[in-house]
Formats: sequence, C-alpha cells, structure tokens
Amino acid sequence: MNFTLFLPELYFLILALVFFLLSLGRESAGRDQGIALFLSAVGVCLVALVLNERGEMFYHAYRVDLFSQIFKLVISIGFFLVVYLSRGLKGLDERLYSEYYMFLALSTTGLMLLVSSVELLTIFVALELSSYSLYIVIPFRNQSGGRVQLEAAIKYVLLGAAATGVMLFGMSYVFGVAHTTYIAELARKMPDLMGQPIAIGGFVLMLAAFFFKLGLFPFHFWLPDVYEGTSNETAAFVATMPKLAAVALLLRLVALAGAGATDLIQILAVIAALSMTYGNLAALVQSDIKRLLGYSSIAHGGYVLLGVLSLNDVGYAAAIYHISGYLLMSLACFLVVCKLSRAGENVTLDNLKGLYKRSPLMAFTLGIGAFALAGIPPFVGFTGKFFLLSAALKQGHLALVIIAVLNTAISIYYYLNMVRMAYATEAEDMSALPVDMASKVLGFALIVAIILMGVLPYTFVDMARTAIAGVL
Amino acid sequence: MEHFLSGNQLGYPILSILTFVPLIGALIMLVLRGDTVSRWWALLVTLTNAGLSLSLYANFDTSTFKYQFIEHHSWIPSLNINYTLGVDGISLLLVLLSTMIMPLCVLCSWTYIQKRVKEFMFSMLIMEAAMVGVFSALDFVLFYIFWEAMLIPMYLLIAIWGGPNKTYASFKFFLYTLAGSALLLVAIIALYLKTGTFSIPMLMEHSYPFAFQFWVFLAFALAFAIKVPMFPFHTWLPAAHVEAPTAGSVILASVLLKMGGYGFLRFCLPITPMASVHFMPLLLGISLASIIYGGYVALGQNDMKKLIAYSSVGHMGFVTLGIFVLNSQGIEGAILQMINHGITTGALFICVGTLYERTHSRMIADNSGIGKLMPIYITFFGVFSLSSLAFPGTNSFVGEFLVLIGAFLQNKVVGFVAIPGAILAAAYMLRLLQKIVWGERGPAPVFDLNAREIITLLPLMILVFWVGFVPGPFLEVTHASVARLLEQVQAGGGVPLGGLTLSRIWHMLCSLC
Amino acid sequence: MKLADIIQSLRDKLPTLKRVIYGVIGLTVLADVLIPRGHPVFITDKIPGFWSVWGLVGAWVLTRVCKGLGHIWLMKDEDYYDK
Amino acid sequence: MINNLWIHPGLVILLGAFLLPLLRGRLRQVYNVALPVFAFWAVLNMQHGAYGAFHFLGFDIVLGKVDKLSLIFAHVFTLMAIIGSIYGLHVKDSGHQVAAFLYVGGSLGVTFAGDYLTLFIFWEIMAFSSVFLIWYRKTKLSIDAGYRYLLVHVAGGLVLLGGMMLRYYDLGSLAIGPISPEGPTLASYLIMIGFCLNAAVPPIHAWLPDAYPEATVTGAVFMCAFTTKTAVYTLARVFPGFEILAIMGAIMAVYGVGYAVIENDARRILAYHIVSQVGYMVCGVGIGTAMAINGACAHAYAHIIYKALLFMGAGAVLEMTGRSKLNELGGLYKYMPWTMVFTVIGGISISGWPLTSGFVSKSMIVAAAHHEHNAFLTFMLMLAGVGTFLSVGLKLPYYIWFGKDSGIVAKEAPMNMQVGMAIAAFLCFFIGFYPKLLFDLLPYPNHWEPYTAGHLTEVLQVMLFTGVGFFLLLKRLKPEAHLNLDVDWFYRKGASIFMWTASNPISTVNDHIGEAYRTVGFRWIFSGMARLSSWFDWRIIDGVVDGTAYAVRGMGDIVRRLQTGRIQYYIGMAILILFLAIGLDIWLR
Amino acid sequence: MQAITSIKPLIVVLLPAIAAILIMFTGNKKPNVREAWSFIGGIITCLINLTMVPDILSGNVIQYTVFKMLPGISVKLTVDALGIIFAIVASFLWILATSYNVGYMRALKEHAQTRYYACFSIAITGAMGVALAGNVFTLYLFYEIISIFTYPLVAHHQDEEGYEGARKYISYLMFTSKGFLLPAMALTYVLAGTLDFPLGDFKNGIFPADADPTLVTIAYVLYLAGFAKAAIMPLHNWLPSAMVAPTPVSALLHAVAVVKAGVFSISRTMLSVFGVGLLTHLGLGLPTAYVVAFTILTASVIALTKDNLKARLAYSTISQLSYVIIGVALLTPSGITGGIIHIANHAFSKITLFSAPALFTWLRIRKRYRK
Repeated sequence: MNFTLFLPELYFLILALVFFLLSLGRESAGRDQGIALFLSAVGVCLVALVLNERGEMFYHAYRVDLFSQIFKLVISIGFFLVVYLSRGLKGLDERLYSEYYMFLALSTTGLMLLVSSVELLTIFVALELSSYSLYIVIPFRNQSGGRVQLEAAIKYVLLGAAATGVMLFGMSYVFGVAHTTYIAELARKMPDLMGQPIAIGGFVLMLAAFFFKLGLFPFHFWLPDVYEGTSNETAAFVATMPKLAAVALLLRLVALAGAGATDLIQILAVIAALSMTYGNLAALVQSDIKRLLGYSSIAHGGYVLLGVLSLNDVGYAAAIYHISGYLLMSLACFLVVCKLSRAGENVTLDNLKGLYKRSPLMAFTLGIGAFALAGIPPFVGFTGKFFLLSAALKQGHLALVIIAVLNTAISIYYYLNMVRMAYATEAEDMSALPVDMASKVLGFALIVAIILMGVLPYTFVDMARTAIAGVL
Repeated sequence: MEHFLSGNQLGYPILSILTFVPLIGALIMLVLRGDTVSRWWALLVTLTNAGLSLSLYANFDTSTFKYQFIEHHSWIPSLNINYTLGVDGISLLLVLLSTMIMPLCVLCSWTYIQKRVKEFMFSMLIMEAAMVGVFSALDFVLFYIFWEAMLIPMYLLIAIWGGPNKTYASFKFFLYTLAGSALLLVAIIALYLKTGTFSIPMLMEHSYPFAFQFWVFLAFALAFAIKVPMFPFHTWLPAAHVEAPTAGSVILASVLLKMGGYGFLRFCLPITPMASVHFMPLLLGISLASIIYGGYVALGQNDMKKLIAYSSVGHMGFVTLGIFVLNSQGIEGAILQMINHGITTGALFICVGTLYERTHSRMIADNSGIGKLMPIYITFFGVFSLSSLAFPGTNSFVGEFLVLIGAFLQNKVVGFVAIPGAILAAAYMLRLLQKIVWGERGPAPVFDLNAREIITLLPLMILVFWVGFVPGPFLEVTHASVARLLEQVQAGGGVPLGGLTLSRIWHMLCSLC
Repeated sequence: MKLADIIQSLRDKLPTLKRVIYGVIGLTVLADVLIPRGHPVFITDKIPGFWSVWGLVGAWVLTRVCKGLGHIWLMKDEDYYDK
Repeated sequence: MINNLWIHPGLVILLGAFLLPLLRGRLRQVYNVALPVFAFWAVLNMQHGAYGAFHFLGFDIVLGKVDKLSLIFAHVFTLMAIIGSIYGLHVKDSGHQVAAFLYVGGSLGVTFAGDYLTLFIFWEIMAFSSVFLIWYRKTKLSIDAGYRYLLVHVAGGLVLLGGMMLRYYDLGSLAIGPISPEGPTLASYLIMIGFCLNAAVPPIHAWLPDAYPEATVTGAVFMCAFTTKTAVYTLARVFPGFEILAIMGAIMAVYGVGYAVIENDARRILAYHIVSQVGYMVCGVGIGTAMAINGACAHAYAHIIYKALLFMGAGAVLEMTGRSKLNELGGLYKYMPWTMVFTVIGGISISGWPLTSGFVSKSMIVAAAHHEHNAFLTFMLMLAGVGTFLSVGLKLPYYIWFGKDSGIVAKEAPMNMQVGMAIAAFLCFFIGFYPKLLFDLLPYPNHWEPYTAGHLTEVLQVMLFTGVGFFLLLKRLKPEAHLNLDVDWFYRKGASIFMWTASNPISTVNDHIGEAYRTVGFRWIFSGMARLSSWFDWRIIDGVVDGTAYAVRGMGDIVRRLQTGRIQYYIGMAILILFLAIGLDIWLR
Repeated sequence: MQAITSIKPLIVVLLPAIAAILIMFTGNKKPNVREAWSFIGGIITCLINLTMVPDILSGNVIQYTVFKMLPGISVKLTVDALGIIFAIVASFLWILATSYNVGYMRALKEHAQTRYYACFSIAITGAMGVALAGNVFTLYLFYEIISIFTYPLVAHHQDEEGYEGARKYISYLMFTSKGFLLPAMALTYVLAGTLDFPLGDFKNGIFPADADPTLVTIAYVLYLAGFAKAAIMPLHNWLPSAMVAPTPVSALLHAVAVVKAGVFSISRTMLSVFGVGLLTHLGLGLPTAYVVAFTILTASVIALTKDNLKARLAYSTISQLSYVIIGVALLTPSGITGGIIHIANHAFSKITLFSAPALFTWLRIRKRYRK
C-alpha cells in the first residue's frame, strides 16, 4: 500500500485532529484562524504533489486516479479559499472556532474519500462522514435569539437523512440486480441491465443523495433555507464543497449506466430542466442574497447535469470545468457577502447599495461574479456553459439546450439586479466598507481566476478530459 | 484555408492591437487618479486607436475578397476554437467606424459626464475593445464572446449614467439582446457539431441540408433582428436610447445596431444561403414594416431622443432591406447605409446631448426656437437632419439610393413600398428641425456650441458630405467582398430575381407554421 | 344764343311749318307718279307711291312689333343683371 | 423694315403714343392733333405695293400691303383719328389718349397687314387698348362692361387664331387674300367668325351695345369708328361674295334698328345703329359685286364720319349733363343748339337724306342688291332705312332737345368738341354734295350715280312718310326706362353661372382637395397613423415584451411559494416527485 | 456637337452660394455691404452665363463633372441651350429681385434680413444647379436645395399663418420628391444603368430600346408627379399657400427660381431623360398635354374667383406653368421652343406682376409712416 496514495485524506484527517486538540485548549480566534489558513494552504500543496498518483486501495473499494485527484485538488483549493474567505468568521461564536475548523476539515476529508470511492458502501460511508460534519456545523451561528440556524440545520439533517435513505434503498436494488457493489463490476453489468425498470428505478434512487448534495430538483428544498439560515461562511462552504464531490460521484455513477440508458437520461434531463427553471424563476424575486445564490445554485446544478447526462467526455469535462468555475464564481459572491455583513447577519440586495463607492474592489468582484454566474463572456461561467451546451447538443438534447439558454436569459435579470444595486444606486450610508488587504487580494485573485479560466480554459479542460478517460 | 485568408500584409498584429490597446488603456485607467486625467487618457487612447486603425484602410487590398490582416492562433484546440482575426470589405468600414466614433464619444461626454468619470471612460474603452473584436473576429466563439461582452459596458453606461428611467431601460436592453443571442449560441454550437469548426470562413465553405439551414437561420435572424433592431423586436432601442447618456446613445446607434446588420451579412447569407433565399420574403417584409413603422412612430414622438431612436428603426430597416434584396447594389448600399447611419444618427445624438446639457430636457417643446440663439448649432443640426432624411448630396442619400436600386432590381413592388419610409423620414426630421429652429422659445437663454463641441461634430459633418459626394472610396473596399458574398449565396441557394411572388410568400409562411 | 333763338322762333311757327312739310310730302308723291324710274326689277318698282306706303307702314310695323316684343319679353328692370 | 421709305402710319401712331405722356399742356394738345395729321399725310402719299416684309420665327411677315381697299380704310381711319383727337383735346388724362392712339394704331396695323400673324397682333392690340377707353370712365358699370368687352374680344381673337393656325396648317402660308366662296373649310369659317365678332354680326354682336354706351365720351367716338370697320375691311378683303354674309348683313341691319327703336339710352341707340349700319356693309361684302364692295367701302367711310358725329353729339350731351338716357333728357335745344344741329346733321346723314354722305353710300349697297335682283336684301335694307330715320333721325334728337322739358340746365359743349363735330358735319355734307371724292377712293371703278330723280323721289318718300309715321306714333315711341334683353344675356347670365361654377364647385372643390390632402394626408396618414403607431408601439408591442418579462417574474413569485419552509412537505415532495418520475418513466416506456 | 470641359458651370453654380456665405458673414451690421453681395453675385453670375452663350450657339455643350459617385451617377454640370436659357433668366432676374428685395425689406423693416438674403442666394444656387444639371441626380440635388432653402423664406414672417403655409409648401415638395422622384430616379437607374443626360440630344433619352414600356411609363408619371414645383394639378395647392411669404419671395417662387425649376425639370426630364422619340413612341405626349390642359383651364377658372391679388397671381402661375409643359408635351420643335421660351416669358411677366402687390404694400406702409 502506497502511503502517498492516501496522503490527502490522511492530511485532512490530521488537520481535523489538530483542531480537535486545539479545541481542548484555550480558545483563541486568531491562532485558530492562522493555523487553519496555514494548514489548508499546505493541504493544497500536498494534494498538488500527489496529483499524479495512481492506484487502488482497500480491496479495490478505493481508487486514486487523475479524476479523483483533480477533484481532491479542487476540493482542497476550495477548502483553502473558504477558510481564507471566512477568516473573519463574523457569524460565529469565537469559542467555536476550533471546533468549526475541525468539522470542516472532517467534512472535507469525507468529500475527498467520496471522490475516490469506487464501491457503493464506501461511497455511503464517505458521504455520511462529510454530511455529519456539516450537520453539526450548520447551526453554528451567533444570531442572538434567532433559531433560524437550528431550523436550517434540522432541515438539512432530515432531508439529508431522507436522501441518504433513498440512496440506500436504491443501492439495495442495484445490488439486487447486479450482485455487486463495486463500481468496476457495475460498469460491466449495468449497461445490459438498464433495460429493466427495477434497475433504472434503483439507479435513480441511488443518485438521490447526490441530487441532494448538488441541490437538484426535487431535493433542492433545503438549499435556500439552509443558505439563509446558516452563517455566511458556512453557506460558502455548503454552497461549494459538497457540490464538487456530488458532481464527481454523479459522473462516476451515471457513467455506469452506459450510453444506451435513454430512460435514465430522460429522467436526468427532466430533472435538469426543472432544476434550472425552478432555480432561476424563484431567484427572480429574492431579496436575500444568500437565498438568491441558493436558488442560483439550484439552477447551476441543472446546468451541470447537462454535462453529466451527455454521457461523453466533452460533457463530463464540461461538468467538471463548470463546477470548478462555479466554485470560483460562487466564492466571489460569498466573499462580498461575508465582507458586507457587519456581524454575520444576512445580506440583502438593499445592502449592496452604493457598494461601488464603499468598496470598488468588492463591487467589482461581485459584478464579475454575477456576470460570470450569468454566463456572460469572457468569464468562466460562459465558457463552462458553452462547453455544457456543446456537449448536450452533441448528444442531440436540443430541447434541453434551448431550455438552458432561455434560462440563462431569465437568470440575467437577478444577477444584473445585483450588479445594478452595487453600481447604479446610492446608499444613505456611503462610508467606506472596511476590507482587509487579504480579502482584497482574494477578491483580486478571484477576478483574475474567473477571467483567466474563462479566456484560457485550455489546460483545465484538457486535464479534465484526460481524467474522465479513466471514468468512462 | 489559404484561399480565403490572405495573411497579414502589415507584419504586426494590427487587429489585436486595435482590440487590446483600449483594453490595456482601460486597465491603466484604473490606476489613474482624477476626472480630468481620465478624460484625457481616454481621449488619448481612443485617438491612438483611431490613428492606428487608419493603417487598416491604407493597406487594405480592395482587389480581393479574402480576409486580410489575418491573425491566427490556436486557442482551445480540443474544441477547435481559434483566435482568428481578420477583416474583409464588409467589416473593414465597421471597424473603422467603431474606432473613429470613439474619440468623438469621449469628447461629447467631456462635460456631460460629471460623476464617476473614470468608470465611465473605463466602460467606454472596454466597449471599444469589444466592438473592434466583434467586427474582426473570424472565429465564431471569439465573435460571440465579444458580442456578449459588449453588453456589460453598455449596460453600465445606461444603468449608471442614464436618465431617470435607467433601470428599466438598462434591464430591457440587456435582457432583450441577451435573450435574442441565446439561440445564436445554440446555432453556433449546432454548426460546430455539424462541421467541427468554429472558423467563420470555413463554415461558409460547407453546405448544409436545408432543414438545418432553416433552423440555424431562424436562430441567427432572431439574434440579429433584435440587435438591428427590426420591427417588432425594436422596443428595447427607444428605451435604451432615451435613457442612455449621449455617448451611450451614440455608440448604440453608431455601432451596436450595426452588429445586427453585420451579422446578417457575415453569417446568415453565406452560411445559410438556402434559408436566406427561402426567408427573403419574410425578411423583406419585416424590413419594409420596420421602415414604415419606424417612420410613423418617430413622427409621433415628442422626445428628441426617442424620435431619433425610432428613426434608427426605419433607417436600419433600409439596411436589412438592402441586405435581403440579395444583389450587389442592395448589399453595398446596406453596408454604406450602416456607416451612414453611424455617422448621422451618432451626430444627431451628440447634437441632442449638447442641447440637453443646456436645457436639461429632451422634449422638443422645451428645446424649440433656438434658431436665433444657436446659429452654429443649428447649422450642424440642420445638416445632420437633412442627412438623416437622405437629402441628396449627403451620405444617407447614396446609401438609401443604392438600397432602393437594389430593391427595384429585385422586385419593383418592394421598391415602391419602401418609398413611404423615405417620405416619413422627411416628415419627422423636418418636423423636428422646424420646431427646434423656429418654435416658440421660452426665456431661458442658451449658449452656442463651444470649440470642443464643434470639434466633436465637425468630423462627422465632413464625413456626411464626403460620403455624400464621393462615396467611391467607401464602396470600393466592399466590391470584392460583396461579389464574393453573392457568389456564395448564388452557389448555395440561388437568388431568385424578382422572385417575390405570392406563391413564394405563401410557401414560406407555410414552412414557418 | 342766336341759334337757340332761331329754333325757338321756328317752334313758335309750328303750324306753318307743318303746312310746308305737308306740301313737300304731297309734291314728293306727285313727283313719284310723274317721274319715270329706271328699269324695274321688282313689281314694287312699278307701283307709284309705293315707297310712301312703305315708309308709313314700315314705321308703324317697326314700332308696334319692337315695342310689343319689348313689352312682352325684352324689357327688364334696369338692375336686371345685378340681381 | 422700311423699304422705299414707306412710313407705316399705324406704327407711327403706336410709337408716337408713348411720347404723349411726356408732354404737357398746349404742347400735348398740338402733338395730339399733329400725330394723326402726320399719319393722314403719310396715307395720302402712299403708293400701292407690299412693304415691310421679313421673316420672323419662320413666318413671312408683311407689315404693309397697300392697295385701294386698304388705302380707303386707312384714309378714313386717319381722318377719323384727327377728328377724334380734336374732340378729345380737353381730356386731361394722357393714358386715355395713349389708349386711343394705340387703338387707332392697331386698326391701321390691321388695315395694312399682309399676313394673318401681323393682323392678329394688331387685332389684339386693338382689343386691349380699346378696353381702356371703356375703363377710363371709371364707373362700376363701365369696368364690368369693359371686362366683358375684353373677354368677348379675346374669345373672338382666339377663334381667329385657331382659324389662322388651321389655315397655316392646311396651306403653309399666312398670307391674307380673298377666300373663294366655293368649298370653304373650317379654317375659313373660324376666321370669318373671328372677323364677324368684331363686325358685331348677330348673334355675336352684343358686346357692342353692351360696351360702347359705357365707354368714355371720347372713347365711344373712337370706338364707334374703328373696331367694326376694321372688321368690315377684313371681311371685304377675305370674304367677298359669301352669301351668308349678305343674308346676315341684311338681318343685322334690321335687327339693329329694331333694338334702336325700343332703346332708351342715346348712345345705346347709336350703338345698335352701328350694328344696323355695319349690316349694310356686311351685306355689301356678301353680295360681293364690284358695286357692292364699293358700296360697303363707301358706306364704311361715310358711316365712320356720321356715326362719330352722332356719338360726339350724344357724348357732348352726356359730358355736359351727365345723362344719356332719353327719358331723363328733353328740352335741351335752348342750351345746346349747336350740338343739336350737328347731331341732327349726323342723324339725317345716317338716315340717308339726299345731299348727305349716307345718301350716297347707303344707296349704293341697296342698289347693288337691287341689281342682283335680290328682293330679300333690298327690302330688308329699305326697312332698316325706315327704322334708322325713325330712331336716330327723329327719336333721338326729338327726345333730347325737344320732347318733355326735363328741366336740365346745361352749357354748350366746349369748343374743341364743337370743332370736331363741325368738321364731321362738314364732311357729311361735303361727301353728300361732292361724292366723286369718295368714289375715287373706292377699290373698284365706280359707275353708279346717286343723284337720279327716281332715286331721289324714292328716298324722299320713304323718309317723309317715316317722319309722318313718327309723329303719328309719337306716344308709342316714348322712351322707357328699361333695359332690353339681347344675346349678351347668354354671356352675362352665363358669366354669372360660370362664376358661380368657378367659385362654388370648382374653387370649392379645389379648396376641399387641399383640405382633403390636409385631413387625409396630414391628419390621418401622418399624424393619425403616427399617433396610432406610437400607441401600438407603447401598448401592444412593448406591452407584449414587458408583459412577458413581468409574467416570467410572476412565475418566479409562484415558484417561490413552493418553498414553504415546512420540512415534512419538503421531504414528502422530494421523495414523491422522485418516485413519481421513476414510476412515470417506467410506466410510459 | 462638341463637349467642352470648362469650370464655368461650376463657378456659376457656386457663386450664389459664395454670395450667401459672404452675406452671412457680413450680417446685420453692414446692410449695404450685405446687399451689395447679392447684386455683385447676380451680376457676375449673369455675366458668366452670358459668356457661355457663344459656345452654346455654335452648337457645343459645356460640361464639368464635379464628383463621380457611382457608375452612371455623378454630380455633373452640363450647359446646353435649354439650360443656359433658364440660367440666364434666373440669374438676371436675381439682380432685379435683389433690388426689389432691398426696397421691400428695408421699407417694411423686416426681421432676419441676413437669413433672408442668404437663403435667397442659395435658392439661386439651386436654380443654377437645376438649369445646368448634367444628370438626373444633379438635377434632383439642386431641386431639393431649392426646396429646403426657400422654406425659411416662405415662413419668413414666423407667425402661425407663415408656418402653416410653409409647412404645406415643404410638405408638398418634399413628399412628392421623396415619394415620386426618388423611385423614378431609382427606376431610371435600374432600367438604364445611368442617370446622365445624353449630350444635346432631345431625340433619344437615356433608356435603352428594350426597356419595359410599362416601367418607363410608370417612371414618366412619377417624374411628372415628382416635380411638384411645376404645380400640375392636383399637386398645386402648395403654391397659393406659399403666398404667405413676403411678396419678393413670391416673386422668387413664381418668377425666378422655384416653379421655373419645376417646369424646367419636367421639360428636361421629358426631353433628356425620355427623349422625344421615346415619348412619341409610347404616346405619352398627348395624355400629358391633356393633364396640363386641364390644369391650365381649371387654374384659370379658380384664379377668377380669387379676390386676393396674390392668390389670383398664384393660380395664374399654376396655369401658365402648364403652358410650358403643354408646349414640350406636343413633342414638336415649335412646341418645345414655345414651351421653353415661355419659361422666360412668364418669368419676366410674373416678376413684373408681383411688383404690383409689393408696391401696394409699400404704399400702404409709407402712408402709415407719413401719418
């Protein structure tokens, strides 16, 4: 057993342990934050180091390949960014910082395990690991008198439990028809079995947990409520990290079905269309920015599903690309939300007023983020969407593609509204927004990343393509 | 590939320079401090770009239809997306128009824009980059990126520096045009999937089955029709024009609308020739409707900017009419008319803007009767108004006349139906002119144009007469490309001459339903 | 006013004047009977005193016919055309 | 233009007229008389031949065609111009005199014209100058009458022009010459109608009694001489021997006297007598024998003198009393005896009393008719003679100078008028006493002797018994203050109908068309459509566009409500939908 | 027949415009100098026109191409006998009209005199251009220049009535030229491929022999209707309405430039664009003659009903203009000659007639001042 194969997971486990140890001692916000930032940065480096590792572990239940490593890298970067972005942690009780980081690290560990799992039960375990951590983290919010974070947590827990239950139910069916829990085995057997209703049903039910994670219709209900209820920083994590892993698993699992699984694709197409439409329509009338981003992420889940259901390398690469881009765009928005929020409270559209004056860089970050989410070139959102649409159209999903582009047009309204609020309005309080240098650097880096990734997607897409060669 | 790309005769990447000079200028702008510095910097950058663009014209080879000043770099090889720039006779003038109009836009915003000057100039420079990019991109993805990217600065121009109803107008502008181009993206992808390339010249080389062309054409046409804008997709235009700041209106009128016409010429005709021929009656009908409808609505306006905005609908109707009569006179006239409309309508918006700076109203009634007070202004305004109504000897006449000739060559009925549009143009422009020059004047005194404003308008006036009397140099550059374009259409679909029979119209309508 | 006096005096001697004129008339008719005319063309050329009758009857006919016609038809008020 | 040193008297007078306004006082009076005298002298010294021939616009123009026929007319025209000028010396307004000279010059131009183009130009000059002689009276009646006069003449001129052009089209020549009565063409008839209008041949005569009485005092004197006689000249020149002319002439001779009998206005009586007398001439032209033409010319000559004399007399009365209506006059012998004497001379002269000019000339025409054995013409003309004496010889002087005393006190006419009248009166007698002078001027050698016993007794009988008749019918002939209908009714009523048509249907329609353009064009097609389109654009198109946007937003609001926040609902929905989707898919396949 | 290239026509056309510029720069400060420009311009223009006469009389044609625009379309000036007559008449009458203007405008102390004189001069430029136009486009160009620059003259009084009349004036002229002339021109170009008049040839127009007769006829009708300055019924209503202008402007309209430009353009079109041969062949002369004959009659009748002197003269003008066209429409040498000469005749007679109302006005004003 090559130790380096398991290095990222191990590292993040250790990271969690470090914070566990820290939580035992005297709480110190600055120390915790510093250590978290440092260790997460080291994590990114470590993951990058093992990017080219290949191998299998745990009796073939665990596979390290480029696909998983890329996801791990993105996840680690995401983790770093979330930690970086949430340095202020305005919404949290200072005493909980070390615990907070511990659970995040655990959840990340779970996500990393998840992307490498190639056996159904392993997947289940990894999923639970990542989820349970989050269940605990979500109600961490020091909103005096408010119970909204608890409500959010309960929703997340219950819906998560339901989704997991459904997944298990589905897995049992799959195991029932295929007599194996190994993905590699399943990949051999499933394409032939996809003609059977029971296999399809089981398969779709098995995907439910990832629908839940990705916030796809009909398991999207938690998303706006949880975003709204939890602290801004946690929301940033919830909005990005689990989705990366969910996409990875969706890709892995859907690939099992084989190219001939038209029924599965139909169901996925319906889900994609409904997700996009539902997310975008509901977002139109939101005023809470987190809620708005929540709905927006439902829609983006739908877009990503376009790539997933195209069942080809272009589509998969597009899905990976888009979800990675989504990480950047989404974090750009959450950065602004976090900075705008004075004491961890939720941010509404009205709070954006006069932002161009209060903090030009934050306004710019928000603007770029919003335009990117809207899919306006030359930002990453456009390029991702372009790839997704190409892939879907290549498979002949014309109607779905048209629904997607129309949704893009609809979605521009609320993104634009954010930009308008930030740029074209005046606030009563035009005092400068205190933004620390680090956040500025982050904002700037995100902008550059969004643009660069949009304009020069070449390397990333190629990498993603190579990665999925192993999956398909 | 060499047979339609002629390389770059300049030896340095002129088109990239034209695209990126404003972009870099914009980035440098971000570190500058102070309004005046921003203005001068923007002026410097735009003037530099305008100066640089002259070398395009100077070195353009009119004898060939091939794309010139080519730059070709691989961009996203996995999808065969390339960074290809190049101009031919169709796009050259539009590139020049874009670079030439920008310094004037900067100048006319000199005092008009008092708040957030830096951001304004930043947006303007970004806009210029996108505009040059749109007209010189030879790769469909690149084209689409520039096409959409232009919306952002334009949106900001309207939403930030716009009039009282700016939110509505800017949203409408953005949503409408974006919705229009959404299907364009689908069509682009569909073409790619059919051919495996995004290279526009190569896409023209392929022939596609009719059913495919049919849908691609419709997707194209919707996007371009909204951009042009053609009746009944025009309502974003008056809203945007009225609320936009002067420079915004000028850019909208001078360049943005041209993108629609350019799209028809560059994509619809050569890529989907059969469908173009098939839909010719529909497009001609809509063009005629635009001409007449735009004229009528313009006649009913009391807001100067709205009037000019609706007049754009009419004028651009002539452009699409010229394009879809599918003969060289019509298309050359359409190209020239695009340039003319850019010059004239841009100038008219500048005129309205200068007046607005003085009276703070765009209503005709509030601005009437300034003839005595502002003789220089009236001279300019009069010339541009006359140009707008296609007075002989001004630029618009040549374009309109060519389009009419094209229309008459294609079908006499079409030609005659277009005529009321010309009458209406005379009606609303003369009405405007009469009221502005001679109406009842309130007591508020206004001052005549200052040197800056004269400098802004003078080049446009010179162009009005230059194109009006010596259109040769402007038409010359288009000959080869237009001839080639027609060859492509002819080869692909065959242009029926005078083919606008009732049965054809019926057939077309049936296919639509 | 010499001429006027002459006329006045003539007017005063109207009966004498009348008698002289009757005499002249008589002489004229007589002369017509006596004096031979040139070659006759019409039958009237042979009737002596025909032209006397012609004069008298002609005057009468003209007067009656014209005045009659006038009264019946032709005569209108002087502002006829202005109405 | 002038060869053999030929002086065109017409041009002399025409051009000389323009000098007149520059002169003042006595000098002008001298010039006024000297100019026609010079012209008269020029006529007297004229040799036969064709003068002033040149090319103009491709036409052969002959300004002076001099022969016996033109000479006799030129002779009397210039002579008349002298008399008229003297009579009009007192007129202050030089424009009046200029008009008169232009008029005379025009008629002389016509007289010497060798081609139709020249003829037409002078013909129109006559019409346009003479109308000022009417307008200078400056009353509403005269201005109206002058206007009608001009219109009628322009109409006649156009008919003439039409005939001329047709003739030119047929023959390729505009030369004037006799037209053979055989096989006349439309062109000939048009020309004839044009001439006849000026000759006042019924039914196209009414302009004459309409206009002349409304002319100025002097103006009427000129007018009575030239227009009709020029026409007679042209008829004699072009249409000798047309029988239709003979018949028409005879009819018009009687027609004129008929109206003269019932007329009230002195000058209108004289005007109708012009119709009547010109009838003799037209009749003579129509008979067309040498004697008849001679008669016509001689009668024209004589007529000009005595009719001018009569107009001078009536004019003098008008000038001095301001009245010319017989029923308003009477008993003037006490105040204007010389005028009376001259007028009576004119009266007996027109009636054709022996020893007067009328006797000499009129009898010649009657005799010509007699020679031709034409009973109709002879008796018509004789009847006209009766009427003439009845109305002009007797009725006119009687009711002006005698009759019921009107109580008007007037002065004798001014000296220049009397001189003019005296010259004319002298000429009446002179020609009557010594007709040879006149006969020598005639175009054909004369073989006719007026003073034969038979003729004398014949005329005397008619005259004397007419006189008897007059006194017997004195009561019946009493002038009545009435207006007599004539064929001018057609165009006077016609004109008012025409003007009504012009101003009501045509002009109104014209205005309405303009208004219709305005209403339909501007209000409906432009403004209305513009407003409608704006409304349509704002409400319908924009409504649809914005409505779509709002509808989408509204849908968003509905979708938002699905997010109830109730956990049991969420879980239930999620699982239900998922299972439903799967079930549906399986069921559908 | 020889074509001489000379810049004289261009000078003739530009001189009034230069005069206009000088007038504008001189302005209200020095009225004497300002009005002198008009006189000087008129005299020089007239003289230069006269210097071209010998060449024309010897059967040559002077031409000058200013701008080449499109194949077959250029701004080109050509002087032939037809054109030079109108040019001389208009330039000569400009001198007269100026003296008339000076008297009138000064006596009435009219406002905006500089504008007045400048527009007047530019209208003359238009007239010169129309007279010397070498192709339909040039003709159209200057025809429109007249329309535009006489508009301020018609609306000179700037009161309700003035605006109304001027609006009607410009509407009729603009809408007909846009609505009829423009398609006619396009149609001509489409059928013939050129708009240049054949040099000194009235026999053959510019249409090729195989041109569709129906289309040629349509083009012909469009031309007739398009030159609404000729005031052929039913497009005559603008002329009486334009009478709201100051009387010298009416003189300009009626005698010097405007309506003459209309009939001249129609004559030019009939002779040079269509040619006598084609018109005879298509039998278009006689119907034209009937139409204008109707105009002659009706306008005369309407004139009778007008008591306003200027209105009456206006209708008289309408009637007289049609005489010109009827002459040309006869398509015979003498008819055409007569028609062309009538342009000059009517110009001189109408300017004389228009001095009457002006004189009346002037007398009335003077009387008022005396009091």
